Amino acid sequence: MITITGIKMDNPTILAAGVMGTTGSSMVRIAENGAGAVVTKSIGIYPKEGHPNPTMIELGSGGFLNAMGLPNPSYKNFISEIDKVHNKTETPVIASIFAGTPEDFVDVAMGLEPARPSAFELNVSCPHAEGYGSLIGCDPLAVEKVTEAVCDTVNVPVWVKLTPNVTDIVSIGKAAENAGADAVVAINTVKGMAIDINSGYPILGNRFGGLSGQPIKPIAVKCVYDLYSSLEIPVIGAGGISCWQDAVEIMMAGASGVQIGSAVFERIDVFNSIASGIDQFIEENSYSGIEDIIGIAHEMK
Amino acid sequence: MITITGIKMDNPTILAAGVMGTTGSSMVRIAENGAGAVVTKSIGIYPKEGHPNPTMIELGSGGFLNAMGLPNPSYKNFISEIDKVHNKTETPVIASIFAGTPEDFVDVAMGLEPARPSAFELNVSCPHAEGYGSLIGCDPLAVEKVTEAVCDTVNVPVWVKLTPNVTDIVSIGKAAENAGADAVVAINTVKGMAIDINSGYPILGNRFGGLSGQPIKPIAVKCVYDLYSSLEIPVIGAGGISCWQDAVEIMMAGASGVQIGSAVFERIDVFNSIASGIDQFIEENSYSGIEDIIGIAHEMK
Amino acid sequence: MQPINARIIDIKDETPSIRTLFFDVTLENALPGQFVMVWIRGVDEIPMALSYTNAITVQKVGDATSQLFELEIGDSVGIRGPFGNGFSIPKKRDGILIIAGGVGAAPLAPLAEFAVKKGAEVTTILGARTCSELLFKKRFSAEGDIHITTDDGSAHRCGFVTDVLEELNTGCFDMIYTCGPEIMMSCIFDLLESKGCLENAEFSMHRYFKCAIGVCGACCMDDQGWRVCRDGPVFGGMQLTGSELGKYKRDSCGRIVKL
Amino acid sequence: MQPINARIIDIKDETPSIRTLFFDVTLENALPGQFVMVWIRGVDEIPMALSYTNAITVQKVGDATSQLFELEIGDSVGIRGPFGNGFSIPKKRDGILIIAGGVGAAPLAPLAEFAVKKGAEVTTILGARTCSELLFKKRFSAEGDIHITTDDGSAHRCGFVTDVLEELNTGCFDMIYTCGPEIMMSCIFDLLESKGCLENAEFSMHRYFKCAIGVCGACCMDDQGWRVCRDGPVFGGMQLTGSELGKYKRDSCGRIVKL
Ligand SMILES: Cc1cc2nc3c(=O)[nH]c(=O)nc-3n(C[C@H](O)[C@H](O)[C@H](O)COP(=O)(O)OP(=O)(O)OC[C@H]3O[C@@H](n4cnc5c(N)ncnc54)[C@H](O)[C@@H]3O)c2cc1C
Ligand SMILES: Cc1cc2nc3c(=O)[nH]c(=O)nc-3n(C[C@H](O)[C@H](O)[C@H](O)COP(=O)(O)OP(=O)(O)OC[C@H]3O[C@@H](n4cnc5c(N)ncnc54)[C@H](O)[C@@H]3O)c2cc1C
Ligand SMILES: Cc1cc2nc3c(=O)[nH]c(=O)nc-3n(C[C@H](O)[C@H](O)[C@H](O)COP(=O)(O)O)c2cc1C
Ligand SMILES: Cc1cc2nc3c(=O)[nH]c(=O)nc-3n(C[C@H](O)[C@H](O)[C@H](O)COP(=O)(O)O)c2cc1C
Ligand code: FES
Ligand code: FES
Repeated sequence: MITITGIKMDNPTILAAGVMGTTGSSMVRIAENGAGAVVTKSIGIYPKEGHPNPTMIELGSGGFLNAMGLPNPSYKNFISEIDKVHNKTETPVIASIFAGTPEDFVDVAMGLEPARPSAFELNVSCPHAEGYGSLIGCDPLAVEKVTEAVCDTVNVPVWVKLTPNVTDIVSIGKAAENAGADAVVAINTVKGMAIDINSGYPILGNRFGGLSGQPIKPIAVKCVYDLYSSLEIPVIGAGGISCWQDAVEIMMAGASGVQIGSAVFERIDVFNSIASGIDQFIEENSYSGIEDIIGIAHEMK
Repeated sequence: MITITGIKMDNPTILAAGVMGTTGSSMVRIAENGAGAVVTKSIGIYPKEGHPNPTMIELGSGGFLNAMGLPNPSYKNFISEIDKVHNKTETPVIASIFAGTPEDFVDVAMGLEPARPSAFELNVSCPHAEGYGSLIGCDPLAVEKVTEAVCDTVNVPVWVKLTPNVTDIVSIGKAAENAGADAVVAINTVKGMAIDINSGYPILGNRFGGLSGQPIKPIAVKCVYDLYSSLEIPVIGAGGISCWQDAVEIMMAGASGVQIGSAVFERIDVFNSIASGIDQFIEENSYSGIEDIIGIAHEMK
Repeated sequence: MQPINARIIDIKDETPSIRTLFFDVTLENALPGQFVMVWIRGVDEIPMALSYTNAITVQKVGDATSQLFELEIGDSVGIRGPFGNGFSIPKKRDGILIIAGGVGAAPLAPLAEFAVKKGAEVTTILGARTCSELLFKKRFSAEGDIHITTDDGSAHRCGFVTDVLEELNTGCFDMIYTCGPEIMMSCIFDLLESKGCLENAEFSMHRYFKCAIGVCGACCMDDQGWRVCRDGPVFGGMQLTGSELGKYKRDSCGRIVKL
Repeated sequence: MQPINARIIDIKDETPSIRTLFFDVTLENALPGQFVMVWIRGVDEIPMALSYTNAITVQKVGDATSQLFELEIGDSVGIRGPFGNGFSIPKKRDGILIIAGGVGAAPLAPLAEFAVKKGAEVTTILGARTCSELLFKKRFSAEGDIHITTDDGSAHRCGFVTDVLEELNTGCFDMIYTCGPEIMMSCIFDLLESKGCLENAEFSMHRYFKCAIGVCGACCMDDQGWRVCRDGPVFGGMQLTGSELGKYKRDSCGRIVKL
């Protein structure tokens, strides 16, 4: 049992936003496969189809490119999906939300409050959604405004999800912290692109997208490490975590919890196996608990 | 035979800076293994030992982390190394240089002029060298000043090597272009880190470093694509190119030539095999030449 | 995997609204019931069953499928796959029943052929709106008994595949496989449930696919959260008990759409 | 590969300045002559030959090696490897000559043992500064004839390994292997060149290693650009003809340093 921003979780594995999080029943399934908490697909004001297919491809060697384009049924249609998770499990649900302005962020958050999410995760970091996402997430001032607006409105913890596609992720993290965020999540996908050499066409319907999976783990570890150095609030790690060793590594860099996205491609019970791997590691290495390893890399000099 | 910024090369493959480029004889060897041109290790004013070991590790699945720390013998001691390449091959040598100020950049460039490099490549993008590298490369104004200073001094083309670790690589590329650069090279390594979970120690002597190899190819393709959209000068691609398909892909994104670094790990004659693979692709697909595929992805809509 | 290039080497008009595109690539190891994502460059990428190891059979219903109808021999598409699980393989001497409705015959024809090769005995119920739309009649006929129904009675029996199914002694089949319009599969589901045959039945489902590799969650079905692209598209009858089958699906936004 | 954790399970003092560290990991498939990068966390990472499949034998010469001498049983280091090419494997009934100087005996002792296991006959010339610094005398003696020299004459013959080599009929050896101070190897090189035996000779070289995987170029030798870490550390005599051997090497900046 661990606690992150006051939310009690069976273990530090968390389903990452946008993966298997569009329906209540798939989130229930992930919870049953061991996730300590689940983050929903990012939800907005209006129903949104997202980008045309191809929206996601596997690149081989554990990497993926996606440009879903934030498809979502709108917060109105999503309340019942969250309700379902509450009805069937005890697992905390974190509602990921996105919008183009602080006001719209507030509307979505308020709209989802009836579903009693355990926290809100502000997606200001999607690298391929025109007008949303990293347009905000690259600008400390914009992040501050959005975060402040939501923090002022809701009574649950607010997590802010950061993009690595910036010169200085720490300044963005600090902006979130100063505005009242309870945690930051790092990282969202890394801007990337693939071209079909047979035709010359960019493969993704949106032409470019975000890189996820194993290739980005070293990038995520570095971001988490830097954020942990400079922030007071917890950092939650994400990016290429696919086995318990990866989870331990990013926790040693400073992550209080680990989000897992692309790795469900390999196995949907990756949560169970990572959670028990971490436990075993803690025990075999005579640490007294998970807290012992969080940020430990900073002490090794 | 192709020409990039006036430099005639047998083929578009170019040895990337910092890989097998510390001695004349190893550059000769790379030339003999088919490289159309070679870029030297980045050279500075004073001899520099670089960071303590470990300086480079293989991550598996084609990825590498390095933090060499720009070890180099200083330009004075490097002239003879470039001379050797001229004596033994016809292959163009591009001198990669780094420094902390425009004045020092100029000193290094002038110091290396006796070695008659075919071009200078300004390394303003090393993610793990205190005070050099990306400290400059993240700031359009600093890039402009350095580029201008060198362009005003030397009589050969100037290439500017860009870092992907910025919010907007295009603005940096434009700064270089405006200051007179003849080409940009994208990308240098992506900031990254790995931690040894047995001990909690960051593995690299410098704690963090730069990610190279296959994992960063989609990032490089996207950077090249964006730069090609906005710049008039040629873009030279680098980042995870390890087979002819990769080379064709990044050329379709807009690269006039391809730099190859980490892939020498697999085979040192990767240059030969990529060059002939490109030729065969051009022929089998009835393109009239390499120029036909450069940037072709931009037309596919 | 990234899409591989598939050049069209032959085109066969199967019915007025359905044609088969043959490719220069063969997915040797594809199982009957697996699908590919077909990328019409610059347009869309859509799921299509493999109707042969080197072909898809397309019904023109909207934008992407219409674009597929514009393609000519020599043109190319991108192909990712084979994806999904496929039907379970019939055993030697098994008696199996195939129920195909409309373009749902596409994954079932190779199953019929595969089953007979394995030594199973195949009976088919093939249905379509109208006579000219009966897909793969010859292929099914060549593999065993066939019962044909048309909604408008323009050929053989007028009515639905379920009419035939109702009359058959389903108990004598080791496996029952079906693919077709959801409303048809839903009726079959109810019927087989009432006959207590769900355990031997498999349904090939359609849902809106985005990633097609089991990550994004777009295709998930209630109530178990099955991913149609990955855990399916073929589901055993028991897996679908209490599911959304026949009741609703989700559109590309993830919104519930009543059937 | 990332470093694996190697815990010290035993420590053996071999000479006043040399000790062997035994690990709880065994690199079963390592060939004699291959090396590992030994990471003393927080300090440095340095190349070390494998003197056993689970051990390194370290001479204290500077910072990192001194730190290795501080380690105790139960302490750990990180290990990457085995790297490099290793010596070529002697064949059955081959007569081979091993010439070891100082800590250069480390990769050669396992070679002697391996060679005898393969059915080869081993003669060793073992040299050291002084009697107490003779490394692995017992291991070599157990595998065949041994000639011992000490620079100061404190044991056996006073002089250098080359004195013995000069007297031996090198023509009767199928292979000659050597590792030791570069000045020694350089003398051996010249001698074997004059005797026309370079084709049968192998030299295990030392250069400053950074990446150790053949990418950075720090360890390259003139004139062929051989990477000592990857194309070596073992080179055939012919490969070294016209090379920098015995003349100069490069420091960690890449500067030429005369020997
Ligand atoms: C596993 C599977 C196998 C299929 N096999 C075949 C086949 O062999 N032959 C055949 O003709 N059709 C098959 N389909 C259906 C086919 O994918 C749709 O007819 C096609 O996507 C329609 O695209 P459109 O742009 O022409 O039509 P649209 O006008 O875009 O849509 C018409 C309907 O097609 C469906 N559709 C559209 N896009 C998708 C998508 N990305 N994923 C799933 N459904 C979509 C939706 O239900 C939509 O309402 C299969 C579907 C699935 C899921
Ligand atoms: C392939 C190979 C196998 C070796 N095997 C052994 C062995 O079995 N036993 C043994 O005692 N020694 C061995 N060495 C030498 C050993 O690596 C050095 O003695 C050690 O690195 C010295 O480190 P230091 O910090 O103690 O000394 P320092 O004071 O740092 O340096 C002393 C000298 O050691 C060398 N050195 C330092 N760092 C490195 C480095 N990263 N790579 C290469 N040389 C370096 C330099 O020549 C330097 O002048 C081997 C070297 C190589 C290249
Ligand atoms: C298919 C897909 C959809 C995603 N959608 C969202 C999203 O809606 N909101 C969000 O904040 N992040 C989204 N992400 C990013 C992930 O939550 C995660 O930050 C990223 O993928 C890195 O983790 P991973 O390597 O474990 O996948 C998505 C990722 C993928 C692969
Ligand atoms: C060991 C190593 C050393 C490098 N040193 C330099 C350097 O000195 N100057 C520079 O501009 N880039 C340097 N780079 C970056 C490469 O030139 C190249 O931009 C990057 O590695 C991406 O290409 P790759 O994936 O083909 O290796 C180095 C890369 C590696 C792996
Ligand atoms: S379409 Fe993405 S999980 Fe099925
Ligand atoms: S040490 Fe890097 S190439 Fe040998």
